[in-house]
Amino acid sequence: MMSLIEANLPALQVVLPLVAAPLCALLGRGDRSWAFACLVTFVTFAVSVALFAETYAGTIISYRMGGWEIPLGIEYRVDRLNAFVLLIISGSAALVLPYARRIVAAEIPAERQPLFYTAFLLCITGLLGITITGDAFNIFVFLEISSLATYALVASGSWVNKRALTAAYNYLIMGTVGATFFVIGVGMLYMITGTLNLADLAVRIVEHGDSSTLRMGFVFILIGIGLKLAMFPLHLWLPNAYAYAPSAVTAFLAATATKAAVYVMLRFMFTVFGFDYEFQADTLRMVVLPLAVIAMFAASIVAIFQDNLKRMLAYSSIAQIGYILLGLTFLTETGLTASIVHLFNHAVTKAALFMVAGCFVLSAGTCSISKLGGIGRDMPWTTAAFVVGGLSLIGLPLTVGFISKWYLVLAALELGWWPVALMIMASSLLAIIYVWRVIEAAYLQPAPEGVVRKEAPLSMLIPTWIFIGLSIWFGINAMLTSTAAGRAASALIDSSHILWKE
Amino acid sequence: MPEYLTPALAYVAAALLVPFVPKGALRGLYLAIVPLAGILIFWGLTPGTYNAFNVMGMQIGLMRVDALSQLFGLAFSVAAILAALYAWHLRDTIQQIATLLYAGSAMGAVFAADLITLFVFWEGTAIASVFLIWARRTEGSFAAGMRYLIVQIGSGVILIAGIVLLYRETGSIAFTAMELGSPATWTILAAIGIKCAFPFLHNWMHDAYPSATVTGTVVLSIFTTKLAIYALLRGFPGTELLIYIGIAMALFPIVFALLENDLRRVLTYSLNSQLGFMVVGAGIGTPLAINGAAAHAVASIFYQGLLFMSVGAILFRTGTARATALGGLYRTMPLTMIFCLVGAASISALPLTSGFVSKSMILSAGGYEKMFPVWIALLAASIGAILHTGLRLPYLAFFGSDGGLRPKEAPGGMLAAMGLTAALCIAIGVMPAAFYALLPNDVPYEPYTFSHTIVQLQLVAFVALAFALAVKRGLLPKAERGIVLDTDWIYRRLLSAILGSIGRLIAGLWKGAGRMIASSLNWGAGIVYHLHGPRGPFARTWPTGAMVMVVAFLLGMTLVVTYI
Amino acid sequence: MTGSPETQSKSMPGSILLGIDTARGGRIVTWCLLLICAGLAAAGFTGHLHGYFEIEELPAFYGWFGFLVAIGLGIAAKIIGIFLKRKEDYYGAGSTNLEEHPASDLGMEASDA
Amino acid sequence: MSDLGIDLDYIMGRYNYWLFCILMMTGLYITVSRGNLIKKIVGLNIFQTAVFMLYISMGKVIGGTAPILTEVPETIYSNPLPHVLILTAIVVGIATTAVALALVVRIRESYGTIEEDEILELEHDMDFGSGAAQGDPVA
Repeated sequence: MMSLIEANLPALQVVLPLVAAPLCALLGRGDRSWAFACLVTFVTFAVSVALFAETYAGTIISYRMGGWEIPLGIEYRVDRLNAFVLLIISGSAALVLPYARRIVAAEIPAERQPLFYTAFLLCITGLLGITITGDAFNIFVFLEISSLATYALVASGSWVNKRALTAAYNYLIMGTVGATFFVIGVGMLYMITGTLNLADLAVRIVEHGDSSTLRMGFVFILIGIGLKLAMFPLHLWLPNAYAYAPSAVTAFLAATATKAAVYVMLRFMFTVFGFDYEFQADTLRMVVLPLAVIAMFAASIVAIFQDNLKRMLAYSSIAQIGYILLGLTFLTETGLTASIVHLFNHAVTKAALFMVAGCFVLSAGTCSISKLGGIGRDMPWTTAAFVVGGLSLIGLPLTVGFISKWYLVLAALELGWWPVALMIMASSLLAIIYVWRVIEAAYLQPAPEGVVRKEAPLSMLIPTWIFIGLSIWFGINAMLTSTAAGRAASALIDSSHILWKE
Repeated sequence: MPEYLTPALAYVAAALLVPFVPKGALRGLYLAIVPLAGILIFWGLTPGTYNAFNVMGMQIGLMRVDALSQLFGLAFSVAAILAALYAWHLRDTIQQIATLLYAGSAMGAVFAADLITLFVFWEGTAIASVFLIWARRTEGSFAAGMRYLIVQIGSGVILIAGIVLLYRETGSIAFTAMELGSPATWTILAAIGIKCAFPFLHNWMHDAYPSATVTGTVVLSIFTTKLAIYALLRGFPGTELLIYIGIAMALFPIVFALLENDLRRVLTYSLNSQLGFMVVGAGIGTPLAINGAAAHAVASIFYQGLLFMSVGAILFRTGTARATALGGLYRTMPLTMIFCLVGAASISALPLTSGFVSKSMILSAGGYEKMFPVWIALLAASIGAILHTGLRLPYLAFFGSDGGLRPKEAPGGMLAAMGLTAALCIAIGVMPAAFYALLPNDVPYEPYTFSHTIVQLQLVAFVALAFALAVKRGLLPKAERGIVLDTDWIYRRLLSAILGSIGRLIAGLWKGAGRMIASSLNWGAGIVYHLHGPRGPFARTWPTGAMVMVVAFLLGMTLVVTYI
Repeated sequence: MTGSPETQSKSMPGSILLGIDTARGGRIVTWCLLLICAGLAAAGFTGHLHGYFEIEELPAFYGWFGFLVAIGLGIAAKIIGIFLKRKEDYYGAGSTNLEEHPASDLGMEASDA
Repeated sequence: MSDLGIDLDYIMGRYNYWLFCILMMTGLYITVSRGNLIKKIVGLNIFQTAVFMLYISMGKVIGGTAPILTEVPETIYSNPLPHVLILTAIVVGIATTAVALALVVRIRESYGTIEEDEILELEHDMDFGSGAAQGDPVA
């Protein structure tokens, strides 16, 4: 039995939440569906841990779905990189779901809750599927599974604020356009190589040589995934979707959705395209690099002026994605390490911050910064969590934010890109401002008259503080994450054919 | 030895426990004992680096024990004990915790073998110490503390930038002597320079120290600047530039010290000038000069601390440190006066005091190297020190025109602390050999030659005569209520005027009148707000169509780029 | 100057020095200083003074150099003060220059202020 | 002919790509230009259909028949894989359309309109109108 489970771990990772999802809908109202969803995510997380442990040493697990031969059938392929991402996704889910019970009870009518958890599980399925699969078209399918579930999840915020509906609609249009671009790109690649397996694609693209179809495919995939991961001017769907989705959903999406998309980007850029041709690096550096830098500033400045805490954090996420993309465009091992480590670090920090926002919504009924005056006294633990998370967002030493920025600056300097390094530091200063605005409101402004605010319940505080704890723990003891990220980065660099590799 | 042990740990651990120790004598004792525990950790260890480990491929070393770090560690510890005694009367838990953390950070920084550890504790001193200013709990002290914090944190940020550059350059973060020349080392020097109060970087000190609490100022005077001197001695010994910086630093504060009315500010200027001597010593860089700088730093911790303590005692009893309100206090505070005079004698380098045995080393080092301009400038600076702190300060406080105040003598704890510090100043002056044995370099030096003694006595006596005449003839600036402009004018007036107008503008925009936005578009702030504010295109909810347009446009652009 | 410090003299511990801040006391101190200076200048000639520079060989160099520099510094400070001195409220109300030290941090027992 | 004039063979030989391009652009154009939320979805559908065409046409092998097993050994089959893929994609497309339409229904219930301009105006009022409270989740 055990060996059977062990042999089918990669399939279980995806199938478990997928099968659980409809069951969840059948369980009926209330806590039963929640408890079931929780249980499923815990098991899913355990599977991820097992996969991570198995691949940590460098083994690559190749799993044939349905037993078909590899280039023909769908392959699930787990290596260090996606094991790491799987861990982030299932770990976030396992922490967000326990957190979700109280806030979901407050935000969504009881009879809809089973469906909500069903969508949640489907979303997890999709994200895990994107990450684990080794087949380009399968990525598209899972991308759409997760996206469709996400549209529904975002729209379920409409019980609180009807704007969630338009946010979800916009997200749907943009997400569909993105996914379709992606599938066009995959089609182009299929046209020239006749395969959809990522590893196989990498080999055949080299054999095939440069062509305009390849270039087309490259651009369509870049833009398609760029849409999904909210690359700067393609981020327009994100702020409203994050701001009006139910708080638990926002926390989960912020930690995982864009991260999975970043993973796909990394996978395609390095493993599939592999930089055999000059144009790939040029496009990255001429398009993505400037956009990433603009994102760091433009989005941060918008965040400064936002009054809605969730929307502010959403814009901050766009800026943080800028950092991740920046690390990618360096095309060096340190740069990639920075990206991957920031993938994790930002997931942890942002999840915690959005959870804090959720706590505010639950207790104070608002997350408008101007109405949070003096909340530091009423909700000391929640607000303290925000302060620590905010420090991590700024990148203060002893928090994870510092680790990512350290690697990022290091990578920029390695290439001798002084201005970029300076800009990374300068944009951190903007983070100080928007974090400070909240701290100022929470501690220095008087509480509004006649408002009673209780500290958030433990079921929400504990997951929040676990994320905060992680962001401190991995900030002090960065060995595990940076080693894992470094290994994943070197594996990616090795799998690519970067011409100028020393 | 456990891997994470550093003297700083003892302080931090102790600081966490402070709230649980009952206030009063027990807590006073507790605070005085902590530094002893700190000494126990490093004392008697054979030189070497302890508690080293590897983080992210960088070699961290928490405890580097050698003569230099032990000397500063010991001096800081003793000074921390004396400061705890001085603050015996204090019942303010925040200040007590801040003092421990501050002293602990300084200790940690002194024993840091690598730059990252140095950086962490460097920022630690900044953050912990600001509470000593804020603890005054007035609007002015909050603002001053904020300015202080910004400068100090800024120093840390510059330091980390320098460290990153250095790491890039050399692949090492070890804290050893550096050669000025690369951007990395310049940046690090700038960071140290801020903490060290180099000219034009000095103003935080004169802004913040007089704004702290009675005991806070004493504690502040001990650590931050001496830590910077330590860092210079460790990182930039023999850097010629430091000689010139040091001379400027020794000379320019004299004028300010002579003009100032606030006695605590007089002392910060005199401290600034004394730091100049040490910087020159570090710049000369010969073994004797390094010894002199280290010795002078240690001596100055005590005599400057003693002076701050005595002025603090006056403030504590009278509620003011303004020279114009004081005078004639010798009647009722004779012990404080005597201790102050010991401090004054030390800073004047009177034989048999600590200043004599330490300052003369730096002058001699300059003399041996035949650096005439350096030597004569330092001589002039010594004269200035005799004048403004050796004579003017006690004169204004204890003699001079009677301000009519008849306060009680300082409380017992303060007297004990001042008495012990005074004894220490004299002990160092009387037994230089024992003191010299602690110095980093093994260079024979004898301060009490006939020549040295007699010329120094001549110098002090004639300056005293000049002072007496100048007071009589009105050749010295009168003590008047008022302030003296310093470089803080740049950021407190000029910059705040500029920022104030920008701030008002933004505040106006914030209120959100569309008219205002339109009329202020020409302003940069207006433009940013217009673009990024809640209604700006970056923040607006775009129509779906426009979003798709953006996507299509970007796709097209990227295709073009790819095909080029 | 106070009205009659003598009347309180018995109760004050520092009474030994009482009168030092009168004009007569000042004169005595000045004369004492003159005597000490003369003595030290003379002492300087009793033995050879080892210096590092030739200028130190000048008779009583430290004496007159110290005297002149001290006077010079005093005058320089006076002149510079004309340009740099400002009223205490120059930096506005929220400045420590202006505010009294908060009483909570003090122990102003028996102060006549 | 090939240098200066228009290479007709080149253009005609790739007519399926042109069709794909035109359909794609039409779809995108509708999505961009129409304010009606339903019409936008129609545009999106056309856009997706363009992709289906691209995939199916690239699976075509000249002279090939539909990929259904015949008894004749030398039969040339078209590539079946793109067809399979597109079957999946069509399902995905339908699901997307369904979710989108469901959303439009809800939007119509909540806002009383499905014209984007009007919705944006309503939302702008919610943000900046009198008594507006940003970030207040209670609408």
